[in-house]
Amino acid sequence: MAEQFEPKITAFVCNWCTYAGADLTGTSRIKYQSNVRVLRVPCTGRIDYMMVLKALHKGADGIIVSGCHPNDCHYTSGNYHARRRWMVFKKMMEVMGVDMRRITFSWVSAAEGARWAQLVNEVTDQVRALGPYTAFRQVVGAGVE
Amino acid sequence: MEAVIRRAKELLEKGEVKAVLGYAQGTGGVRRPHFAKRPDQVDKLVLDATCAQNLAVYATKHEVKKLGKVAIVALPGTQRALIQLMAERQIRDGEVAILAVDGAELKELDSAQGLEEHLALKTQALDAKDKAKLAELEAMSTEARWAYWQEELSRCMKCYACRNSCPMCYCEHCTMDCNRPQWVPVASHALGNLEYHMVRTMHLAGRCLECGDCGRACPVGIPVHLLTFSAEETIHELFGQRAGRKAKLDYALSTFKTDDKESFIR
Amino acid sequence: MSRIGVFTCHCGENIGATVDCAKVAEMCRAIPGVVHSVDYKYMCSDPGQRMMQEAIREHQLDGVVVAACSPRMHEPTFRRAVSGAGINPYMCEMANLREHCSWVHEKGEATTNKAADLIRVLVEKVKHNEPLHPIKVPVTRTAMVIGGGVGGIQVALDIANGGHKVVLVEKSPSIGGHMSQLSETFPTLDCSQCILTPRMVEAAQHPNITLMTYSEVEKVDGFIGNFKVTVRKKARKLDEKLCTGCGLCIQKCPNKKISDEFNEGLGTRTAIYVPFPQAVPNKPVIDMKNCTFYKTGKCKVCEKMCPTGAIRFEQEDELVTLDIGAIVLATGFKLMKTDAFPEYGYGKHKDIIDGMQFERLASASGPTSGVMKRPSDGKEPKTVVFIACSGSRDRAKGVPYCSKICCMYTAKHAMLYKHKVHSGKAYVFYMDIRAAGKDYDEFVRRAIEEDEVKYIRGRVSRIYEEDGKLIVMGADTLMGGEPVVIKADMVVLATAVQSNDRSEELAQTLHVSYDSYGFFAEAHPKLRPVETNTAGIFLAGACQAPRDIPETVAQASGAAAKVVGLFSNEELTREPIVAVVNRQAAPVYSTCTGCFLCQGACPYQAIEQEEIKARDGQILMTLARINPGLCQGCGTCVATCRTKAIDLQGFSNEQLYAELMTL
Amino acid sequence: MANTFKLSQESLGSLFAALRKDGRRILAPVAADGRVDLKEVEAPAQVAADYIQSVLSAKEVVFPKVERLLSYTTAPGKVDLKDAEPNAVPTVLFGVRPCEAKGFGALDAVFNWDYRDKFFNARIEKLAVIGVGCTKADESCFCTSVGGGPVDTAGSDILLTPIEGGYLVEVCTEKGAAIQALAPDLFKPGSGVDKAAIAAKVAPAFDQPALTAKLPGLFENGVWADQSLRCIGCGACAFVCPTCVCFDIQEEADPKKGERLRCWDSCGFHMFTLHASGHNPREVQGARWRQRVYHKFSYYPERYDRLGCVGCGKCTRACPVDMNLKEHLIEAAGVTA
Repeated sequence: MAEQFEPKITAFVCNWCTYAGADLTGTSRIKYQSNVRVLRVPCTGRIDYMMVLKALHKGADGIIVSGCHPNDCHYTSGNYHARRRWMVFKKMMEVMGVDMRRITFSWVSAAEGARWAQLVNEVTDQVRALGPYTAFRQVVGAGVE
Repeated sequence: MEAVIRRAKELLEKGEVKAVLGYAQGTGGVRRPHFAKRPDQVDKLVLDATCAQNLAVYATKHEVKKLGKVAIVALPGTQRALIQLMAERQIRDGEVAILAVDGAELKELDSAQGLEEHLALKTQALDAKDKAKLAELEAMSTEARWAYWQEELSRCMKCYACRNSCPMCYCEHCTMDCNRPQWVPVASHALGNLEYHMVRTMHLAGRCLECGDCGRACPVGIPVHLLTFSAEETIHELFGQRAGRKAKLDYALSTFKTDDKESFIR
Repeated sequence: MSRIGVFTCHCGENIGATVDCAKVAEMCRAIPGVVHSVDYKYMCSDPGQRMMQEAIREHQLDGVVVAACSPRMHEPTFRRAVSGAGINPYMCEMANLREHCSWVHEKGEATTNKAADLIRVLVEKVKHNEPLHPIKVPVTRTAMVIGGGVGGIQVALDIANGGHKVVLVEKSPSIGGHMSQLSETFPTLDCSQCILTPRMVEAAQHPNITLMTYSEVEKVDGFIGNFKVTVRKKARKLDEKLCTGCGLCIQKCPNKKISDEFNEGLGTRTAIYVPFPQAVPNKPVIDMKNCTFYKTGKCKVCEKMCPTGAIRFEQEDELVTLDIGAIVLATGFKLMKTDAFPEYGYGKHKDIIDGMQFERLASASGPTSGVMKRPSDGKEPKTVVFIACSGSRDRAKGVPYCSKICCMYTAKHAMLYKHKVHSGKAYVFYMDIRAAGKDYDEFVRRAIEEDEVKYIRGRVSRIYEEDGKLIVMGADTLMGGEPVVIKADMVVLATAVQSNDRSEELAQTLHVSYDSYGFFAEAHPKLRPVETNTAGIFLAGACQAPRDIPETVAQASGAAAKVVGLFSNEELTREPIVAVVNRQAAPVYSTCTGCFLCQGACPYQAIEQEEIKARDGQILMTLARINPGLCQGCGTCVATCRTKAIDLQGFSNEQLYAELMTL
Repeated sequence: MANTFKLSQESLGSLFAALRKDGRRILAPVAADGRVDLKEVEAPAQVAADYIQSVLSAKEVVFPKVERLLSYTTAPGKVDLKDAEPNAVPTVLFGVRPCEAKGFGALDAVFNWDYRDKFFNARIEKLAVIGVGCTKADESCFCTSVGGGPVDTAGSDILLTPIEGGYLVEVCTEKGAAIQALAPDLFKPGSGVDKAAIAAKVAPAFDQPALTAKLPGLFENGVWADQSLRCIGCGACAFVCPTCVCFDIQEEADPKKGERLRCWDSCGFHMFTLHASGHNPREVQGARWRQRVYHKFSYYPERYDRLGCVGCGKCTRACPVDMNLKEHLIEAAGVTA
């Protein structure tokens, strides 16, 4: 039997909601798949779309971007700014032909430990089903003689 | 046309401006930007349907700023660029004299306020050809779009003609030149080209004047303007804002509404 | 080359049972730049911390990654520990092997590999960490309270009693606010003036409080601990030092027919006036709009009458700039006017009044000396209809929110009316009775049961005049929507509580946020209800949302406590996780283009303009600068900046890029 | 060593087949989307029939826009360094213009000046150029002012000049002779063609030796700032130029591996000479424009005893703001110092 494809998932989360939510997942001992690697930033407002592009550059098959629910931002409005940015970024990526099934945006609060586990599992399963993101991987290294 | 020449001469003769920037006959029938610094250089000015370049790109150039006050023959795209540059504090209100040309109409404007009022009367629509191409892209599958842009961008050599021709790409240190860290690779390989155009698009989303100069400038014919057009249209659809309209900064990506509508965030 | 130490914690069984910590430590030894890597049972224990400190000294480490629990748990612990060994606390990062790995994954190679990955990422981050130092901001220990109502007075007194100077700014000639207009207060029915006036006097006489009445805030610069506030002292046309408040000028002023604001237009006043007898300060002002002298150039009766020669017709507004450390906004509210109701006659019926007008009618110091007389003909109203939720909870009126105080004051009004006109009939139309509060519901019950106020659950669709009566067309929804028609002598609308006039303008002056109704926004709806998101500016009372007196006073004391807390040190110490705009040597200066697109993205108005000048003083360029006193470190500006001119300390571009390149 | 033959249009296909059979790829100008680009072709029919110039020059064949010089991987305690080996494919460049063919000489001057560049040489050794002379020119062309001509053989291994029913063939080099040897039967004897009559008429525009001689005296002249006022400082001119050879070395790395790349660069970019201190010796576009002209017309002759410009006019055609090099050189030549 061929070995199961294990996708590489990179997550960008804000410190105050989703990171804390993921902490709660741990404290609640809720299990989820171990493919995800979490990068902590203070706020979704800090998440530069370049970070998402670099994750793809480094071979991520799936990406999670997550922060505080609207109105819950620790910094009052960082997530609102982030939301606008994502709306435009998503459209740009679609126009470029990037497979947006590989990038999941979500709100996970500090109280939603179970939701974090569920999110990671859903994204991991979905991306595993999609297979490796070869289209993007092929770009890396191409065009060099 | 005659009115522009007459006024340009007058402005130079009276010493109200140091130069008049307009268009002149160039190689093989193309139109080129032309700086008339003396009244006798005004006669070279040409104004017809083939004039297209966005002359606002010069308004932020050190070399041009050094000349002193310049009058700019401003087609609609140039007008929008000038007001946006004022909103983004790259030129001062009144720093340039604006010879606004809309079809046969000439209007002289010298304040941001006047320009804003003038622009408020104008509508703005994408060229039918560009609109059709955008629709065609939209109708493609994700894979086909990806393949399309990969093919187009394979010709890109990062000469930055698209960037440097854009009046809004005035940054002296473009993010492409920022190397601590080097987010976007300098090399013009597939990844470097892809990321460059993604970043360029994002940087112009909400700031693109839809003049199309980037696409015109590309020596290898990549329709890069479609990317920024699409981003700008997205901004307009989602947030109702448009670049190049207001004298006061109205940048869609540094404001928000608590009820901004999206359907993809889980 | 970095010298980094990695300390992997077993956390007893918590990590150790799932992750092969020894193997992780060994894997980490292979990371370039890691010169020391060990695992230990409990890294946070005293011996654990000591071991770390010894290792730092022995191996001359310049960076540390502690692979243990969540940084939200023990980051302060380990940062303190490394600083104890002589390296900057911000050179320590934590990899979360417990909450994000061992507790959520099954034991196995994948989990151990993930643990090593998490560490690798942070090792690369630490390589780009820079020593950071807490930001110290000096604090001017003088507070300014804007608004001299009961909230503002309470804030001022609490801060002043805490030993700090306070400047209390009030736009009208006297402090006291709306509370001084009230007759009696719910739910105790004690006299409003009787409880407020002593507080007003106390504020005026307090050695730590400076009153600035008839004054408005014009401009605010600076930031927490260091505001520069410019106040416009409007000209009273009077030398306050000379005026003794004898009142002769007022008595003799020939112009007596001016509608009286304090009495909500139900009485009259003179052109030179004090708003009410108990005004603090008890010094008149000349109302230039109505003064005969200013209109015709002749009169000056007051000047002739004044025994101390205090009148100053030539006096002009004065601008005073003050150094202030903290600001409390207590600017209160206004009521929607009766003319906002077409269905009730656009305010053209004199006997349809609002709640505040009723207060003045009921007040012993009011225009009728507390005798119930209706405004149109001075007759005693036999039937009075009170309409709650006039405008409130009504999207059509632009007020979807509940005004909160009307249920209570309407019950009070009905009760006061019944106490004054025993034979009278009082009807209350209401939507819901919201009487949550100590003794509140009992109060409403008393109105219904003891004072026989007739409560009708329903709306009034129309009021019109017929034969000297106001015909109130309503419906009783508890009776299946049956029409109710009442012939009333007077109607009192409990109109909506709204943000004060020009509150948006003031918010913009102070750079605080406000909601779509003009109420000032708190920094966090639950956890920071008296702070704004501009550091050093606080809120009290109904300028934030509709509030009653006890809530206002409680919030005022809360805000005062925040100010006193802020003033408890000469310097403010803040975490250095703030954004900075890069600066370079001339002629480059910065990659900042001065477009200021970042300004709108900052939730804290921390982005300022800085002029870069040549030696001869010529301005070369205007660039962004982040005020470290205001920045809270969210990094939204960083992601907005096109030229990467802004970076966030502790989460810098270099750090995040290095982390990403490790993946 | 020019030996003259004739080649019929029909036999060109056979020549292509012979070249391909010999394991060579054929790159030729191909017209598509209103542009002419160099692409790999199999048959003459694919080759753009009637064109003046391709947008890009052929230099990419020997000097790619991004080229790996070395790569490395890191392991605990060591770095494993690997020199890159150029993937040089035997190539025939068919149909390029004589000006472009001449451009390779200018590249060679730099890449084999004081150091033999491994990458360039590996590629050019496997390259043969079959140029096709010009019968048409446009306003941007000025080959005759810089020592070339529309049917000049310099730089071509074989030069074809279009004649009725085929081409006049001039086999100029041993590489050319080797190609001829692949299908000797196709090359019919022929001579007596008046090339000048067929060639495009490109009137000399300025006196280049005189210009070169006076440039040192014009360094501080205002003409450069004036001409470049409309220059927007992009790199289009340099990147399409057959002789522009400037490159930047970039390192792309992560903690585990990295590589060193050579990328095209342009003296028109303001970053090109920006020092780490912030000082920029070519602070203004005028200085950068001057550098471009001087490099080609003053420094090249001084250092390599040849020009750094072949008069192809590609830069003029590619320029978004119509910086016409010929026009500017005429102006400079006319300036009194």
